[in-house]
Amino acid sequence: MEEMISKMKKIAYEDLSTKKVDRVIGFGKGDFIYEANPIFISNLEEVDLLVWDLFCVNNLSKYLINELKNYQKIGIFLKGCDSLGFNQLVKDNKVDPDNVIVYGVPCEGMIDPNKLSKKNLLKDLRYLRRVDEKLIIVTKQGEKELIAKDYEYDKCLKCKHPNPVVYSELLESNTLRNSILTDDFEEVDRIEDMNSEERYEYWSEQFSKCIRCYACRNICPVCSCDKCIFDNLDIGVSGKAKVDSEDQFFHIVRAYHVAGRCVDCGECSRVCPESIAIDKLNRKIIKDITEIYGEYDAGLNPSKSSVLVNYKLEDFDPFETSKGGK
Amino acid sequence: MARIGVFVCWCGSNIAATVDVKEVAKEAAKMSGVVLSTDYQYMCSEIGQNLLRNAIKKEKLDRVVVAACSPRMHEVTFRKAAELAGLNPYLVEIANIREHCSWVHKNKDEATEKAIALVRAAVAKVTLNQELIPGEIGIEKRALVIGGGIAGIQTALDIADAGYMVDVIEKTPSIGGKMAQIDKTFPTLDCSACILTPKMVDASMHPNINLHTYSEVEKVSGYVGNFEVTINKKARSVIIEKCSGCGVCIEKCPSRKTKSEFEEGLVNRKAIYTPFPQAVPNVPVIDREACIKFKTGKCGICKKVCTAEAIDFEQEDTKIIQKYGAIVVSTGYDLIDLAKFGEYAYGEDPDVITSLEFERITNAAGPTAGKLLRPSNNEKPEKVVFIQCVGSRDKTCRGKTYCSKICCMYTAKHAMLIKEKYPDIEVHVFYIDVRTPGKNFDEFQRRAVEEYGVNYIKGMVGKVFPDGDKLRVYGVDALSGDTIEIDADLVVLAAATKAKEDAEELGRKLSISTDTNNFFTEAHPKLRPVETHSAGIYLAGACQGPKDIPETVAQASAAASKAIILLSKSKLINNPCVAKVDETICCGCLECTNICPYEAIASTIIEYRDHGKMIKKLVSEVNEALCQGCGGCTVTCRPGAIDLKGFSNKQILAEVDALCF
Amino acid sequence: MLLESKENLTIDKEEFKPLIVAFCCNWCSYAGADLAGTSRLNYPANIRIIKVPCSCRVNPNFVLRAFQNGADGVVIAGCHPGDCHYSTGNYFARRRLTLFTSLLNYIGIESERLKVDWISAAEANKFATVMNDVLEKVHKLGPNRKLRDVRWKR
Amino acid sequence: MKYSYFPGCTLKTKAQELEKYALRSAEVLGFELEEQIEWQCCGAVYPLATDEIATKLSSVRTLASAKENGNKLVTLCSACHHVIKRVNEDMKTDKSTRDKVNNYLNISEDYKGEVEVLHYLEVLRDEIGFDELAKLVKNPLTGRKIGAYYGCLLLRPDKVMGFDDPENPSTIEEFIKALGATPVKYPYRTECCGGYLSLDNKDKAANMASSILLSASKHEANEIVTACPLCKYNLEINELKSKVTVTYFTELLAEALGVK
Amino acid sequence: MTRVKVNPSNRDKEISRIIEISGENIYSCMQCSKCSASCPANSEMDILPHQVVRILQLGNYERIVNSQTIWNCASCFTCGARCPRDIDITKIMEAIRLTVIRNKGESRIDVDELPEKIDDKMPHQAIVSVFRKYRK
Repeated sequence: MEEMISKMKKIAYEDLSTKKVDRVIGFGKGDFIYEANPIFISNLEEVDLLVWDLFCVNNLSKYLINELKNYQKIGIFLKGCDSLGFNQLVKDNKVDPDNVIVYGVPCEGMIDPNKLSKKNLLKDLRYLRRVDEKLIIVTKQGEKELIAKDYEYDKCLKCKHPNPVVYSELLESNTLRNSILTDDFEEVDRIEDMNSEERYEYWSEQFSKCIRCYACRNICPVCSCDKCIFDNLDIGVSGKAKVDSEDQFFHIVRAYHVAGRCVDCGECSRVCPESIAIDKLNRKIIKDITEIYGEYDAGLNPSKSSVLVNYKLEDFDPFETSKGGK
Repeated sequence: MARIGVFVCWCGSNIAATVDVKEVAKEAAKMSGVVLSTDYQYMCSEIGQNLLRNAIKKEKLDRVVVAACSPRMHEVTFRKAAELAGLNPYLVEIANIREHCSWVHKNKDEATEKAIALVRAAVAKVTLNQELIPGEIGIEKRALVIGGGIAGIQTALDIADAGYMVDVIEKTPSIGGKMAQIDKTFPTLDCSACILTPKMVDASMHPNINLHTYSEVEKVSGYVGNFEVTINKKARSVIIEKCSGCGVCIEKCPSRKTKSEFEEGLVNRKAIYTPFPQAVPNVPVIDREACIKFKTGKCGICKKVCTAEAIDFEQEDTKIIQKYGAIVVSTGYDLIDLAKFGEYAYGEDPDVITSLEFERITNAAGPTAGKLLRPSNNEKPEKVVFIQCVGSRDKTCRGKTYCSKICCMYTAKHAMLIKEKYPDIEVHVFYIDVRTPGKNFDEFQRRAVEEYGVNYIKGMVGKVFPDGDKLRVYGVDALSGDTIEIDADLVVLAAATKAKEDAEELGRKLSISTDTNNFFTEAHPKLRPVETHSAGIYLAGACQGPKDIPETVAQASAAASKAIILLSKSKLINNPCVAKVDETICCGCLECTNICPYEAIASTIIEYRDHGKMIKKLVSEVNEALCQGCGGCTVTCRPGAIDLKGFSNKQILAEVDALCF
Repeated sequence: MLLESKENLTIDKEEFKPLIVAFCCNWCSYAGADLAGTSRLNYPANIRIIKVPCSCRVNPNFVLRAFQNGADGVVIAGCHPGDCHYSTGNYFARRRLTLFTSLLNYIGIESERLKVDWISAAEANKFATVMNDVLEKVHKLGPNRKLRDVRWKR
Repeated sequence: MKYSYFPGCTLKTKAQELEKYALRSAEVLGFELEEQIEWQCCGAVYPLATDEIATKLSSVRTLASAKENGNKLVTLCSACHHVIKRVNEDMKTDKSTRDKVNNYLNISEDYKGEVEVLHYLEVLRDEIGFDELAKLVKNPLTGRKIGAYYGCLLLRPDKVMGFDDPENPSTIEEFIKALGATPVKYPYRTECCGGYLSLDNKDKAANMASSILLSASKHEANEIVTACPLCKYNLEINELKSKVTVTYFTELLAEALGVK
Repeated sequence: MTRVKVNPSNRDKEISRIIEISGENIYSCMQCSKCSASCPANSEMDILPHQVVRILQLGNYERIVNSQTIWNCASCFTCGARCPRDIDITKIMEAIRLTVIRNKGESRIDVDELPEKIDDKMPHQAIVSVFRKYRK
């Protein structure tokens, strides 16, 4: 970890001082030890603020949209999942890859402070380090060895791309973690197994928690419209009233808008202040796509068109009840 | 506030018997924006239309709803009437209370209630309608024909005779296509060359026809009336204008190892060659892959012997960019590769040949000068076996599911040609079904059996065993159940026809679709058989599906007349219900460009001022001339920036709301 | 009190007249509906048709709006795949709606309430059959309360 | 290179040469055939009925144990190869068979057709290479005219077996060429020898076998090689009528490699 | 010669059983008879393979099960390999055999018969095959 930090600082310092970039986006430490926040660096002296630890879960890619309005060339630290988002931003013409230097950071999985908190490990946390499958945690009470997997974010447990899929420079060429090859979609299956009443009840409860803060949308690297349909009352599609049907409308349409484009980074659920299971909607669509149209590959190739703007003559047809026409 | 007039039609008793039209008119009057609501027996009649026109003028109506029959019947009628009264025709909406209401429901109360709902939806929609003005496009008075076989030649001649310029693109060095290879044509057995070559000459001499042989379509852009096509003229290495066609270069060329495409590989040709003696243009071409000069730098004999100084080794591919109003695709077909049919020993034994090879062997201008000889030993065969349906009607990956259509007839023709020249040769034909619909076709095939003594056996051959200098053919007569074994000397396989390998690629360039077998898809299988879904692009011949010569020629003339109809117009009127981009909302993701079947959406960069700063922004842009108004783009657009005029998001939502009232 | 409300419910169910909003493409399904009319085929009056140029014009928003505002079922009908007037529109619609219907089902909307089918201009019988079928199934399910906007009157 | 190896019953009894020479040659060629522990008879014929499960179990056990060892599975006998390869395909592509079999077998990890099933000839062709094989030949069989006999089970159905062009194969001819002999292509090399018909309908099987031998001898082959014990049997009992001898391909291989 | 009664009701019973066991669509067949022409055992068959399929299409199950054809099929897969309609006729033959031998007491071969039919060179494989093909 320390090694990585010094690599990060070195490359940021070099590129800023040689004017290769005029801005660096990376992680800095927050108020608490379990917080890592995005930081934006133009001055060489700020380079020292860069950190890398087990809480750098934030997907920084979307900050590029705004930063590129004011800076010519930006260096950015991206993990595997972030790099998928980056590719989508490129695909949606939101980011010109020529103006970005991606420092690829292989990731070994991030730790969910909530999971630590549940085990009462958060309060006195002093230091956290990962050694392969083990988590070394130092609290006031002393050092303790835990199983890392028990404390990782759910999304990290299913990580398919621990290494960045696109980068200008890779800070560490070793893969730190094996990727999961086949997704089991077990949490989606569990909802599918319910009957429709139970499903509706489940989702109604989820959606009714929504306070329409739009954090899920704002963090999402594929929700990159200049003017979101939900911010455009003039268009007459949706209102802002706090009623169940509006909340349901918002969540269904949000999920549909990222269908085939969602990179499954899980940020939407992570940032949701009401802990709505937003990713279970996204992952349902990903599951369907995987089963019907083959391997899901959003974010892997910015030049390949996504599932919904593509078709095959022989696509599965769930609707055909009788042959007709030709 | 809108001033909407609602007119409820009785359609005699067609509507009025099931729908209480008075009640509908009464309810409509209460709807928001409606200033006039009335009913009449026959709105489409002269009197009804006058009623509408007068009301528009008198009541200063700015929008009209007619509750009547299906818009597919009389929308045009009422729009015209409104236009005559000075109202933009797109401010008229139809509520379909006949086909969708009075004719399908029995209960009067329910039908009336539904009619009111349908009128409410139409009123809600028309409130949001806007004046639409169709655009006009000019037409380039020139046609392009892709493919110079009999289909292309016929099309070009017809269009040229109508007085329009035509360019023909042919991939090979000569026009003529498959028909030039054929010996005789069924069902009349007249010589193919005798009827084709005069047409080839006509095409080359016609003042309105330009031939681009040894050329291919590289790129197509534009739209109906205004296509822009880039043609790649491959380097011929012979200057057409200088060549006198004397043929000395060919005679002296030392390279003789390349199989002749025209002779179906039965003999070799030189590196500099004309495909066949009657080729048009009668100018040789150098096959650079085979030419010694191009491979080693040494040789150049052709150049030395050419007194016309027509040989040019330095010639390069040239690009021609030309505008066309109409395009006819006539790229023809091929036979499938028989490598997968190992049981028939094609490729393994030289005496197993395809039907097209047989055409060459029996052709007086062919490699054997028309004598029927076995390729293995140049001897006359005693027994010839024809196998039909090799790869046709075949559901496996080896073949094609369709019937190739021409094989039954040409096999009967082949059998007869043998019997006529050599009555002593035994001829057997294995078939699954004999299919001979067509004028004088069945009579023709029966003649082969009844007069010429050709032995037709129902059943496919299981295997052809090469056995010494014989071919042992194992079959079964499906009718009698007898197993059959024939010691044949020559086996002719009627290989299935297939679409050209590059059909899909060409289809993509032209934005026309191909079916599962890669044949081009016609706009409607019955009523628009020579049109494609892309306006201004037509189909002729076997590129659309297997066809014989008479059908091909008929379709070629049909395609020509469609092209002529288009070219004869002075301008085209656009459908104004096209997509439109709100640049302030468009986020430039360009997903919409991916799904447009007409490539009507492109990207552009706009500049605008924001807080005193000029900002560049990538957005989508619709070419209204290309857009056909399907609206598919509107759904890909997440922020709702692209919308469809006449069927806008707001209009449809208003209809939904009104129906749920 | 309890008994009374129960009674009300049963009466409700008997009088339940489902509302079905059908989006039909102009070239095939709308024409198929016209032909059903010309052929005097019967289907219930609770089916209300909205004409769209192509099945690919149907935005999922429209479907959601219909459910919000009181539809008990929604039908989307287009040309058979391969027969689209615009060549490829229904292929895109097929993908979109495959995912969207599945998503709605996942949210808990009974799959019988959103029916997608391909109906050609010649298939008047199929049109009537599909409509009758949808209505029957929706009737069996009862009034739709899911996704409903409480502020809307119906 | 190490492979899991399934011998099959016949190779332990009537067709011992087929195995013996294969194992000896493998040693020379530098690969190891590790005989599976506790293998069971494959059943000799692939169960063609869609509703048969029990008759596929032994093949799946074999496959699952190869998967456990992390090896490709090699077979020698055409029949075993045919059965195991087709069952493997079922396990890969047919969900209902897969679920039923896995349910029944109750093995620790579901078997889903992961193992690659190779015939010994395929090992020679694809893993070692005939060019490489030719280099290792000590006693080239120069001058000998040998016909390949493929039979049915290696080739058909092509969709599953994927061994070679089912109508016009060339693998064994190339094999013969690699050993220095002259391959003889004769038309009947892919025809059926009569198979199990020889038990109940000896005359028919004799007929079918004789046509093959006649065809080979007409094309001047002196020997025929095969990979199937039943083919060998059927051809051999009719051998007398023609002058063609029938051997296993492995015997030929061992001879050329100098380990016979 | 008696007139054959086309019996479509058989489609509901034996014929659909055969379709089910074989997993093949017999109605795909268009009687090209390539299977029969390819069959190396056709000389021993009183009803040729393509006729078997045709007779199944007509629903005449009785005629099929009483024929020698199904017992002379060597399962060599040649028919299926060449069928242009992608029908695996071998599977149909097997299915017909199974409809017979799955019935109790309908085994085609008896264990007691074996010794006289086996010679000492005959491989195991042949015996196992026959057991699988001729009895259950």
